[in-house]
Amino acid sequence: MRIVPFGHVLLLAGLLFVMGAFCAVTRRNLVMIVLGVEIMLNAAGIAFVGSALRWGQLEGQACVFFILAVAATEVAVGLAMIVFAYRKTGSFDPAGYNQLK
Amino acid sequence: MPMEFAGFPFLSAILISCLAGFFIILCLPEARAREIKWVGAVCSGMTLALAIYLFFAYDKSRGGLQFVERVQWIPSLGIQYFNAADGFNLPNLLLSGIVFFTGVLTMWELEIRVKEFFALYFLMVTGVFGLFMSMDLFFIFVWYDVSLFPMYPLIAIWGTTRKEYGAMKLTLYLLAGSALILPAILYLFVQSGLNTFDIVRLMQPGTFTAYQQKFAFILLYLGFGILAGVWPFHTWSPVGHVAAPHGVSMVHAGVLMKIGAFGVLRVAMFLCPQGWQHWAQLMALLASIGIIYGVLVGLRQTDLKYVIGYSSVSHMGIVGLGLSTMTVSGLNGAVFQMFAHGVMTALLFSSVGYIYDRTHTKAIAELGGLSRIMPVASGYFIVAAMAGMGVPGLASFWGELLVLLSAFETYPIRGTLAISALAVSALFMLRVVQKTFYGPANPKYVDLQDVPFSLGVPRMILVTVILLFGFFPSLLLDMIETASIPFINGLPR
Amino acid sequence: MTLYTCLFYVLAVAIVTTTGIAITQRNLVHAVIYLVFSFFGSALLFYLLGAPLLAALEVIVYAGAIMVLFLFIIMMVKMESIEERMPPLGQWLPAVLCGILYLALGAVVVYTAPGSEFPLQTAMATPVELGKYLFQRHWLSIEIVSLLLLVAIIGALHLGKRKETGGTEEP
Amino acid sequence: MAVPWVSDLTLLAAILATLLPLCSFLVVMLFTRSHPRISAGLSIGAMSVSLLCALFLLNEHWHMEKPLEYAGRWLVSGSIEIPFGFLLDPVSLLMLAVVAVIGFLIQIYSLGYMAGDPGISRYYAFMSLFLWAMMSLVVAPTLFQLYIFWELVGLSSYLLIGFWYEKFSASQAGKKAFIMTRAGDVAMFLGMLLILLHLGNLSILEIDSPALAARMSPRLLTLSALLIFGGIIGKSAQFPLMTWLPDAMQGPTPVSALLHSSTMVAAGVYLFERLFPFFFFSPDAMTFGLFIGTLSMLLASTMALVTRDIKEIWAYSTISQLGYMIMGLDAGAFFSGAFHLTTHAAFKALLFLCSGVLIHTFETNDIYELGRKGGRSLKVPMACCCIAAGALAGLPPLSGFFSKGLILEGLADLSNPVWLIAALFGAFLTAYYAFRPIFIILFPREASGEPEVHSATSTSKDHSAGHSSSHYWLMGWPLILLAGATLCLGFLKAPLEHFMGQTALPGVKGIGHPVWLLYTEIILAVGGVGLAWMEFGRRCAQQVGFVEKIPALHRLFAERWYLDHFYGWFVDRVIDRGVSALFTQNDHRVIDGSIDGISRGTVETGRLISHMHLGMVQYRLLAMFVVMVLLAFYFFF
Repeated sequence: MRIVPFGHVLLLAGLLFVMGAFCAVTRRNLVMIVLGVEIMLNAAGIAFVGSALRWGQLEGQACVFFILAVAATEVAVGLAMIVFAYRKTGSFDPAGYNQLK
Repeated sequence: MPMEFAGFPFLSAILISCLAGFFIILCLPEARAREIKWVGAVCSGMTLALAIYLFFAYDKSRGGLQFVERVQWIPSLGIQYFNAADGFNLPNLLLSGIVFFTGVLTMWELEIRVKEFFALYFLMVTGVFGLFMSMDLFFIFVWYDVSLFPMYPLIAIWGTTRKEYGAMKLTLYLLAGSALILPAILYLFVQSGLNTFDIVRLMQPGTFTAYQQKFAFILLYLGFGILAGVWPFHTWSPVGHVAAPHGVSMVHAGVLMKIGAFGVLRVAMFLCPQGWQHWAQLMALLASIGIIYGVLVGLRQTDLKYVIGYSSVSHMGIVGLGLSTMTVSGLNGAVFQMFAHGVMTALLFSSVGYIYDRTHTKAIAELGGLSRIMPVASGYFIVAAMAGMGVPGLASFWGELLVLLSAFETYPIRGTLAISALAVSALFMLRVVQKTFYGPANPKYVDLQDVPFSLGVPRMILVTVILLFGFFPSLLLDMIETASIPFINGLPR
Repeated sequence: MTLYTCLFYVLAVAIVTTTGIAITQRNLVHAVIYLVFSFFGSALLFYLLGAPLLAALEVIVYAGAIMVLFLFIIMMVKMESIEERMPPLGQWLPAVLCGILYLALGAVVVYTAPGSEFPLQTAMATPVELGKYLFQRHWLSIEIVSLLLLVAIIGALHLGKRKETGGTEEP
Repeated sequence: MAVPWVSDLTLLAAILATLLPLCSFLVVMLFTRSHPRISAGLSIGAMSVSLLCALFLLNEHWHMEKPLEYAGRWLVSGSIEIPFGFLLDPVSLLMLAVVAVIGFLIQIYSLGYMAGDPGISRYYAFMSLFLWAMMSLVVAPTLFQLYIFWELVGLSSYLLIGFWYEKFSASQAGKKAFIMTRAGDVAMFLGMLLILLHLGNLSILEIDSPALAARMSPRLLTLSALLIFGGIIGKSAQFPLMTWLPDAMQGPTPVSALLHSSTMVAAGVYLFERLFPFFFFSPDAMTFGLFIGTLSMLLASTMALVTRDIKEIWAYSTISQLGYMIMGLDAGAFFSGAFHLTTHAAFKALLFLCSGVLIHTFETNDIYELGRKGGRSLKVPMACCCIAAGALAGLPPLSGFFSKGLILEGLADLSNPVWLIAALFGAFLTAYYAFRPIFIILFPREASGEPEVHSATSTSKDHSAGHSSSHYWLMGWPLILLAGATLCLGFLKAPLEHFMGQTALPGVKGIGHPVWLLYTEIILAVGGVGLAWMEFGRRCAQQVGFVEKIPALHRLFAERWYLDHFYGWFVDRVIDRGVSALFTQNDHRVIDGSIDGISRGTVETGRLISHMHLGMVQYRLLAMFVVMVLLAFYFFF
């Protein structure tokens, strides 16, 4: 049974990726930045799953598995750092973090 | 290390006496200002004596490079310590010696931070001497920067009017120049394929194609030209001269600007003669604009040192015009004018320095009638101003004469333009002389002393040099000709 | 046009819509909730594309654990009440431009690439197969990832520790 | 370089004559500045030796077949060779003698005139410099050497005119003189280069030979002649560069005497004499010169009609007499110009020296006031002054009559009568303005409605009376000698003509002698003197000249035909506030502006970039994103 052409899956993944990137780049809130990163990771996952089906290889799905693990790690550490930074500066605005400057 | 020395290394001795002065001064304690000045005088006197010796010991009948000193330094990159004297750099070495020595004597009355001043001063002059005598591109670049970077603290610390601005402007301009020179030098190094920075080897005909020469020449011309005050890259020079302390202004206008012109000659013209021929029209245009522009802008200045600064722009334009003519006389005139202008400007700054130290002003409107109060100091200035107008009997007349003559031959219209600047330059110099030295004496300054004999020594030396070479130009011209005739004859047609 | 095709497009629209709403929401809690829906959509898409194990993991890890963690943090520091500044023009304009460029580029590449019209056929990799595959081929990576998770836990603990009190136990 | 030449007595004399003043200049400047007596003695001693040498040379070579030329190498640069040497021929020998005589007399005179001045050493030093420059100019064998000393003459006259530098007008006048002559020099320099390019050297004898005309096209020849004539215009104060000369009287009077008679302004005419054959080859340049000479002669005469300053009157008369010389030379009458130059040197020096005595005694320049204070009481100067004025007016049998007559004869030979008529009209005016001040001083009118300011005149009179008696005869003797010269020089016309004609100069015409011209000249001169007598001399005269009765004309003449206004406007508005201001603005705004703009741009860029380094994660993300997109483009295209 045919589903869709492979290109459409890639387009969907690309669109999601751009949305995630947009979110990460423009939102003035650390949580939203991490959220954007999550969206981007998810987009990558979709592309991988699509490719796995395209070539009938399990390799793609294996990659998604690892991506999930990394995403979980990243969120755990990232959110901990956000909390830490919040305690230091009292703000979630990334523009406020310029103590290194 | 393979070495080659033709007899006692006199050229290195000059550098060593400069550096020795530098280190001795560094070792002396700050409080012993008197000793520091004496060390300065002795070391600079030694360089002058060596320069005079070289000038007269040079065998004019043989010509070519003499007093060669060559040590391989980094063979893998073809860098060598290679000094030599020829008809082009000996006048400049002599000039540097004279200006250096008189500059030290002019700063005899300095009282603040004497040690640092003289240390930096010596460092700067080391670079100047090194550049004039070096025949290795790499060392030329190194010496160029050595002579430049002490300028910034020298002006910014001991300067006067808008000193930070002047120092910054000067340094940035000149570093921009060196940013043009370095790529050009590296370009030539790479393109030659000889793996050497040796000018003598690189200047063999056929080393570079015409295109390469054109490209490298314009970079080198602009890079060194900035230092030579080529219009329109001249604005650093009046500002810098005004801001600098007098001794530094002397070296700066007297010698440092010559480095630029000398660099154009030694590096750009020697290595890229075809590029030179290609760009000569442009050089002549810029130079003749600079000549007339300098005097016209100088006409409106109200600060004594600005006036001198703009006259330097004009006179260096004459040097540039001479370099662009591609004739023996033009080259002779250019080198002669380098020498004459150096001595003349040094005298101007030296006498202004004396006047400024007494009156604490450089504004022409506030001075006036100084001839009555200090006739000798005024006399020095007036002699230098006369030299600046190109009065016969004073050194710069010959330089101007030869340059204008050959410029008129090569570029009639631009030559005419430059010659007509003679009238304006008279107007401009006489105006300054009249407003500063003539008229009733300003009562504010009536009690000031004239130059005592001891302080007059440097100025007297300069006046003597101006008169000597004014009456006997052959002394210098015969020397220059040993280099210029083979150079012009060796040009590819 | 099969049922699967319809399903794919419906899911795609749902994912894009919810994600779009999520990234533009000013209220963080709402944003996270919308994103949970987006991830549910992704999970269904995974299932459609023949990865049931991953679909399950997506729901459990992404929609479940990660998003809940977000909610937890947001509520813990009472972030809903914080006013978020609008990003400056110099920030979002390049982002939009780049995004558009990137999409355009992607579209061009996808449509000019030779294999893009390749129709995907339905297939299914059972969890058992995937599990076997993972542990046969990628056992070392699994170990490394587990180590990474461990490090992350310790790191999060360390970061979350309050200096003055000597630290509280953080989940 | 003189060693092998010493045996030659002629050369030794020439070297001594030209070099001694230089030595005295250097010695005075360097060593004896603070000892005025020694300085004066040195300077006069050097000058007297020069004088002897010059006279010896003139005597030795009274009969010469061809010019003597000595040259040593001075400077060689490529193809350009500048020798240094001497050219001794009748033209230079005569001029050398004239310069030496007048210079010597004036130096003696200065002993009295400058007594008590604090700058007397400087004065004598500059005088020596001046005479050295002029004498070396006279004997120069090449145009190069001539140009060098030409410049030095300009320089030293600048120094001497501005000698009393505390007076603003003096320093201003010196500056003006230098710059106006420099403007002419620029033209001359160009002309010189033009010749050099075609001839290969600048030897005067070669320029004068017909060979040059063969090498240059007629147009170039005319162009270079005109350019060199520009130098003459500047130096000899011809139209339009004439206004510096009247101002130059701000210097001490002996300086003016020297300047007006035999050195500075004479240098211009001398150059013309020197290059006479060269000019002769280009008829257009000759006509142009004739025009300029006539114009200057007439303009200066009109200016002299109205001024009240005695030195200014003589200054204008110098311009007009120089105009005569140039007319004579341009008419092709070589000897007339040279002869008039010689006689003029004598009587003009005399005029100035006499006025110098008057000014020195009465401390005023105004002719009316001089008369009122008793100028007639100084018998010797007034008598000499009358003789000189008579020579100036061209009254027989004084020298001026003969030389001016020669010029008129030369002009009469021309086909166009306009020049002759103009010259005759000028002769009439000359006689009139020469005797106007004489009559005013001799026959003063008491309080003729002139509101004069008698400020501090009585005290200054006492002051001058204190030392005048001892110095009076020091000043008197040169006057008497010069008056004698003025009286007899006219009768030396024939021997001098023979002397000058010895070395054959091309282009000298045989001059006819129409008798009616002689009578016309005498009648006009006497008429001019008579008109002056009618208006100023006789008992019931108003002492108001005919020009002064026409206010507009008077104003025009008194303002020097507004030439100075034009120059003032030109220098002030066009050069200073026009071009110069424009360039200065360009320097500040455009060049500095763009440089500062670049630096400001750099700083601004740095600030912009520093935004990215705020430690703001999002900018880095953005940058990564952008780079990624660009990389994608790079890889796919």
